[in-house]
Amino acid sequence: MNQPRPDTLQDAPAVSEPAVLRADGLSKAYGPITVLSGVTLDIRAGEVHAIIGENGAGKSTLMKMLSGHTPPTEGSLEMSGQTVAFADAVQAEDAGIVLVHQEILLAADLTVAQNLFLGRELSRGLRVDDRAMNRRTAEVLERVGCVARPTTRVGDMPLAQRQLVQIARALLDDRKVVILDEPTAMLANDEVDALLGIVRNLRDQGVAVLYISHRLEEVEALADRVTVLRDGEMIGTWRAREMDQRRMAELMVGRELSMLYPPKRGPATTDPILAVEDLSVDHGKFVGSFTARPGEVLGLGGMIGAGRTELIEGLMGLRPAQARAITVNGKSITKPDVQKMMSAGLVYLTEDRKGKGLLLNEGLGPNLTLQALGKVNPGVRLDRRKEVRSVKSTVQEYDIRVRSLSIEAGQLSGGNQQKLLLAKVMLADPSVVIIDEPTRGIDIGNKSQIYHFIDDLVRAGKACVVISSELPELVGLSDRVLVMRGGRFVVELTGEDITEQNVVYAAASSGNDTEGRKTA
Amino acid sequence: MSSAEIASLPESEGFRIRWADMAPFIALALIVLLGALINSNFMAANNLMNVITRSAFIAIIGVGATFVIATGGLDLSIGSMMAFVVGIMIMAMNSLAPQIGVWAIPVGALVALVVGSLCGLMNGLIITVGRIEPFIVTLGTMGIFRAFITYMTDGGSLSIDRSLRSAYRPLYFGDFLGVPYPVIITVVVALIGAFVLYRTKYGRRVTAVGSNSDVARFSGVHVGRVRTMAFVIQGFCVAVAAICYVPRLGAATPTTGQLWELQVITAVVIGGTLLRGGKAHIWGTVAGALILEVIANVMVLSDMVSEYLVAAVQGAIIIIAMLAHRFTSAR
Amino acid sequence: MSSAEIASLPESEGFRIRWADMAPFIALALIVLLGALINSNFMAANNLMNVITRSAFIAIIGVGATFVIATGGLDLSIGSMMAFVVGIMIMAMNSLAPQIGVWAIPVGALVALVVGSLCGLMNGLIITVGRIEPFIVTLGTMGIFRAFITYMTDGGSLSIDRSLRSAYRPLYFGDFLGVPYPVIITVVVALIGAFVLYRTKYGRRVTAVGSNSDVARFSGVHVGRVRTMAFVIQGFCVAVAAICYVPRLGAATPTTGQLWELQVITAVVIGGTLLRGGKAHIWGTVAGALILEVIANVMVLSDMVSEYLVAAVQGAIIIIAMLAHRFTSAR
Amino acid sequence: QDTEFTIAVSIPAATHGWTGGVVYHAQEAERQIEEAYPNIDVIVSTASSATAQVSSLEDLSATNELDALVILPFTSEELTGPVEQVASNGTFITVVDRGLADPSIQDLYVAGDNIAVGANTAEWLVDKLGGEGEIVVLRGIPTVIDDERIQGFTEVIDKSDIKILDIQYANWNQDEAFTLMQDYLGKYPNIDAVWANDDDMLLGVLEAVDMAGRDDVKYALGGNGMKQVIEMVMAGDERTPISTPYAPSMIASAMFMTAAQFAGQAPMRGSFKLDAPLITPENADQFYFPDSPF
Ligand SMILES: Nc1ncnc2c1ncn2[C@@H]1O[C@H](COP(=O)(O)OP(=O)(O)OP(=O)(O)O)[C@@H](O)[C@H]1O
Ligand SMILES: Nc1ncnc2c1ncn2[C@@H]1O[C@H](COP(=O)(O)OP(=O)(O)OP(=O)(O)O)[C@@H](O)[C@H]1O
Ligand SMILES: [Mg+2]
Ligand SMILES: [Mg+2]
Repeated sequence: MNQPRPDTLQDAPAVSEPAVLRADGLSKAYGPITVLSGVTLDIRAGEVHAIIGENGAGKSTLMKMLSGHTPPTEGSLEMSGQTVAFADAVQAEDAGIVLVHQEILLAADLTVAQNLFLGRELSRGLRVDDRAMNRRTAEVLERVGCVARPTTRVGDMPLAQRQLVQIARALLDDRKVVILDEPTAMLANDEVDALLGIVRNLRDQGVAVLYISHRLEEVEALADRVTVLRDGEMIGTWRAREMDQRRMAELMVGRELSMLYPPKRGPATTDPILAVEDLSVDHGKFVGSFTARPGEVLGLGGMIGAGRTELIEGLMGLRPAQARAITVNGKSITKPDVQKMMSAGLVYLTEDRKGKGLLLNEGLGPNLTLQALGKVNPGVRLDRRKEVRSVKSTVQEYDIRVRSLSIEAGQLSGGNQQKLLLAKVMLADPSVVIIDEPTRGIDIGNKSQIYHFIDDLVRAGKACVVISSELPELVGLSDRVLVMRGGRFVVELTGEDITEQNVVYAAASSGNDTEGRKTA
Repeated sequence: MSSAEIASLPESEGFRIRWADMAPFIALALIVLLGALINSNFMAANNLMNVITRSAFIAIIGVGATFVIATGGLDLSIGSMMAFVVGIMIMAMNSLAPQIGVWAIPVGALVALVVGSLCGLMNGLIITVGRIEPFIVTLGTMGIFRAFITYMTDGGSLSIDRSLRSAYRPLYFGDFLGVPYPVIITVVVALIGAFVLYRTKYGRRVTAVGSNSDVARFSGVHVGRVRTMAFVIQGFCVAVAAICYVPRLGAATPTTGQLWELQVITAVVIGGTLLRGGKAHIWGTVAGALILEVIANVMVLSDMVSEYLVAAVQGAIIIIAMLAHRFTSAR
Repeated sequence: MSSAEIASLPESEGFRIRWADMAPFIALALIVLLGALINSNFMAANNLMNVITRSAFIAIIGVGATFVIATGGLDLSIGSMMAFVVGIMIMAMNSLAPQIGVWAIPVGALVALVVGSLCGLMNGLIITVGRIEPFIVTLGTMGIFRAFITYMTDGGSLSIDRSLRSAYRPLYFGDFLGVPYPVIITVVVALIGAFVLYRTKYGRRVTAVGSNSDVARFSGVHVGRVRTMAFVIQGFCVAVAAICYVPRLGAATPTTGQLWELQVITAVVIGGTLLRGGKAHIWGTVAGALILEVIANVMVLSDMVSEYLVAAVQGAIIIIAMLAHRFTSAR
Repeated sequence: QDTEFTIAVSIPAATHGWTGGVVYHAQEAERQIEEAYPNIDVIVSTASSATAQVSSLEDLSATNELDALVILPFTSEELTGPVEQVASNGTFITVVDRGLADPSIQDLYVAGDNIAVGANTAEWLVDKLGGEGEIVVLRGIPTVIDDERIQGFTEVIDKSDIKILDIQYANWNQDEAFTLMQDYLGKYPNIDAVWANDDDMLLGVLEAVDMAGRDDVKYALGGNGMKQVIEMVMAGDERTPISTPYAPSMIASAMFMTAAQFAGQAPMRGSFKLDAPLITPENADQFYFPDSPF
């Protein structure tokens, strides 16, 4: 049976390419909890098919079923008319279907090339052919715009580069179906552009691409068709040119969206609550001075790899660092130390929620209260009832979509993990919050919620520092922006000057501050 | 999601998890059943009481080991540390006995607790400050403690003063309402251990550190301090075991506590605590200690195996018990 | 980032890693220096040759253990397995000697290799098929092998036939161009080990499994098979060590190979292999084995420490060596 | 004045009571010999296993001109070759306790008699029990010493009507002996006597019997002549009226005899077999060394 099938909605095209992959009534349940029900989908060669939906809608689950990572509880798959059942991801890959996970799944101790070729190493006789693998790896890395070397250990690379390595791995062989689950969540503009180019390229070569993203402008720019999921149900499939971002958002959320960014507060004139003077991290690799004032959002911009994360981790005492002076809330500290910083009222929300943010095997309660353990429990004893109460109120306040409160953090959808992480950090009731990539993996509806949340915080007299690689977010949110390049701040932008162009220009240009970090 | 929906979210899916936690107790029950079938003497109150009392040492030390292992550590020095603490305690008691009589016993016990905790502190500090694998550090201190006790006993034995013996004896051989003191002490230690592990902030941090130390660090947990403290708890538990141990034989020898570390770690792992850290079952450890002691007892009571092969059958039973509860609890 | 910057990027990183890899060799050099200072006889060619030759056993078994540990496993049964293999080998040789004379030696060696590999296979299968912690399984098989050798020797000892002794002796005591055979065998085993680990698909997968078994599984690596194979390699290496061991002592007893597992694991860890898996250093393991043997040798040569305290000083030296190379290589 | 002599002493490490005594006496003898003869240097080296003992032999002979070697071998078979190697350099060899597989290697042999330890105890027991009864036995660590004692014991017992109910390893460890005895007592309603093969284990056994309050156990015997047990014998204990000497001080005797070679006295060669007579209340004070740790 190789005949084309009509789409589920009337406004879909009547005839098109034949389906390379067809899902028929796929459902997934974990124990008594159904997370996805009755999804029927056609995936066609030479087409970019976007899947959109709120956090926890079931997008990743669906993709895992299509690529053999999880078996469906109900329903079946067909490839070119033949019913197939994949026992595991390897079989699916052999059949030409590959999934790039939303979360990083790489062996940290292996090099880039070793990860790329894991399980299918090239060899000459008994010997693995490292030279050939490194060469091929370098080619694919260049194709995806990753600057890493094939021989770098993956564990030593920044997250963004790891994400590119994952994508590179998927592109190593010729595929029929490439599934990208939020590939751009960790990438900044340049890399995103490069990736979009790659996706178009794949499509032109007749590959079917399934694309998940919460950045609707990407979907609009890229997709041929769009499928919307909501609460584990399939709402329908549309031709992309019949849709705009607004429509997509409405279909996802099921209601009209309010304004994305809250109005700006204007430059603050209060005394700084956080003042950092000559902070030097990793023995001078990353250096910076800055201040944050109550009532303002300070944005930190820069290209991926500029070193913003490292600088802040140093400030928190999570990396070797030294400063001339750091003043938080009137307390002065020279040798950063994470406990001192936190008790002074400074908290940091990591960009690496899986590796450094959440205990994936623990429940919601232990994760939520870990950082604020002392605040939640004044005595030695754990107040478990209070913990359950705060879990419940958090789930409500941050709109964490869970179907059971006894779920483990690792079983939450990516976006919901991010919300839990945000809640965890906020529970400590900080006066200065530093958030690294606040909306990574968050759907459009919740994004504005988080922006408003930050706005409330700042209006309540707290200070917020936001590191973001998403330019619209940085520009839309910040009252002041510091741009970092090569481990140093190069420009401060305020008011009208905060524009995407200015940030990009400062981040990329090699102005007078040319001392590259690693050159010398 | 509305608040009504949240309120109605199922909360105790915990039931399935608790079922898996039962595994060591089921294994224990099976082995007890086996024992009863093999030898009618096994179920004699006397025999059971002996076995339970004997398992106190491994269980008490195991409670400490559960903390260490839950943080992702490992302590190979416990057997030797126990011998060392016993030695110090006996020396302290003997030297005090002439002046303060039986009061030497509580003072000696106090000395033991302090020395045990300090030994643990030393292990913990070398590991966390020096950032060396616990395996290596505690293997080293294992040799050190063992050498010290050999030195203290001149290779022979170091006995407690006769004058203290009869006053101290009941702590092992006596009972309260029919329950032997070592059993009571074990239960108290396990209760306190369970309280600390499951109901206090510190316990929460122990599992957090064991399950992902980076996350713990980023959440402001003093990872090193939590780890070190676990070793101190371990040392303290060793000292408690030592206090129960001395009245039994009244002496320290260079073989005291030999290979107990392997038994203790086995008890902890059989009890359901993961060796890689992050998950801890105090009561499972106690069950694990009982399992080991019952297996050894059943081996002696049964007449079926050559004395040479006892170790083989013991090893096999442990593996089979683990396999059995893996395959029953997996489905 | 411009391409000029890219070109100048990591380069130096590889260097730093290699520097850290040197740590065990630096520690070895330090301890050798210490030995030379303490006793002038230490550097005698004769003494050094003895020490190096002797470290062959731990080094050869350590090569296998490096594989097991790199996959994230642990094998506590190696010492007993070694005794068991020695026992089987001697029995095989003795029973064949009357018929085939000295040919019994190669045949016996072959038997040893097969039996060793099968023992490893058994460990591996129980662990991977039964999904039980390697610690528990190999602790169980440790008891089993130990019991078997006790049974085979009737609690006494099992000696190789006198007629074979002189023909077999040179394998330990002889040399080729001045290099003792055990050293040659160690180098060959380590070379093969390094080749398999670093240059073959299988070796790649070993570290992948140890680093992140989920990722390995998704990538189509048969995780269980890789793990099992590592235990088989371990068994094979134990057999090779057994073949070198018999000509030295000529007998198996119930105490043969006792506690070797601890020495082997220590050598592997000192050598820079992580106990959690994912990283393996064959040559580091060899250096680790040498370090342990040199320390023991220095202890025998120096007359400074009371006999009772030898173990303490050994333990302390290991810890201090690790601390030293941590603090020198950390900066 | 004279030439310097070096005597190496290789003994097992102090892992349990008896070997602890050996180490103690060796160290004492070292001190005394070095004091008495300034031109003799004694090197004592302990080893925790047969392999380690072979290693230490290699080390000692590679780095010293050994004039004499006093060795208490871990096992006979395993040490024969290595000692032969040392002897081939012209070193005077004194073997203590266990003989080597090839007796021609040794110049001097100071032998304990482990078989006699077992046999003498058994004979006493057969006599006291009137040739019949039920007994249990605790073994040590599976080694030659243990094997020989058990062999000597069972050979005698087998000739009587005494029944050995059970025999298990307790590894020369007090704790394990206590545990094992508790289990024996639970298993057998009547036990006439128990033999623990070593006094260290005997202490554990006595504790278990006392705790169970069993008076069917008429005799509880050990061996080795441990200080505490000899005190009991001297005090005329009813349950433990005898012990068997297997004095760890034999190492000291061997060392003195060897030193005598080089101190100019008459050469000492040949075999000296130490008896294993019963220690009874009458002769116990001859076997009592209050300062020894053992
Ligand atoms: N192993 C599991 N056990 C229980 N529930 C699970 C498990 N894995 C996922 N879920 C649930 O399935 C639902 C769908 O998750 P999924 O990851 O597919 O969402 P998503 O659409 O990808 O969301 P996001 O945009 O946040 O990534 C979530 O409610 C999640 O909690
Ligand atoms: N182990 C490493 N080896 C090589 N380079 C590294 C390593 N760790 C970090 N870097 C470099 O450090 C810089 C900072 O990395 P990172 O991407 O975290 O910075 P960032 O400015 O926070 O970017 P992002 O926008 O992703 O937050 C990058 O140039 C990265 O390549
Ligand atoms: Mg998802
Ligand atoms: Mg970053």
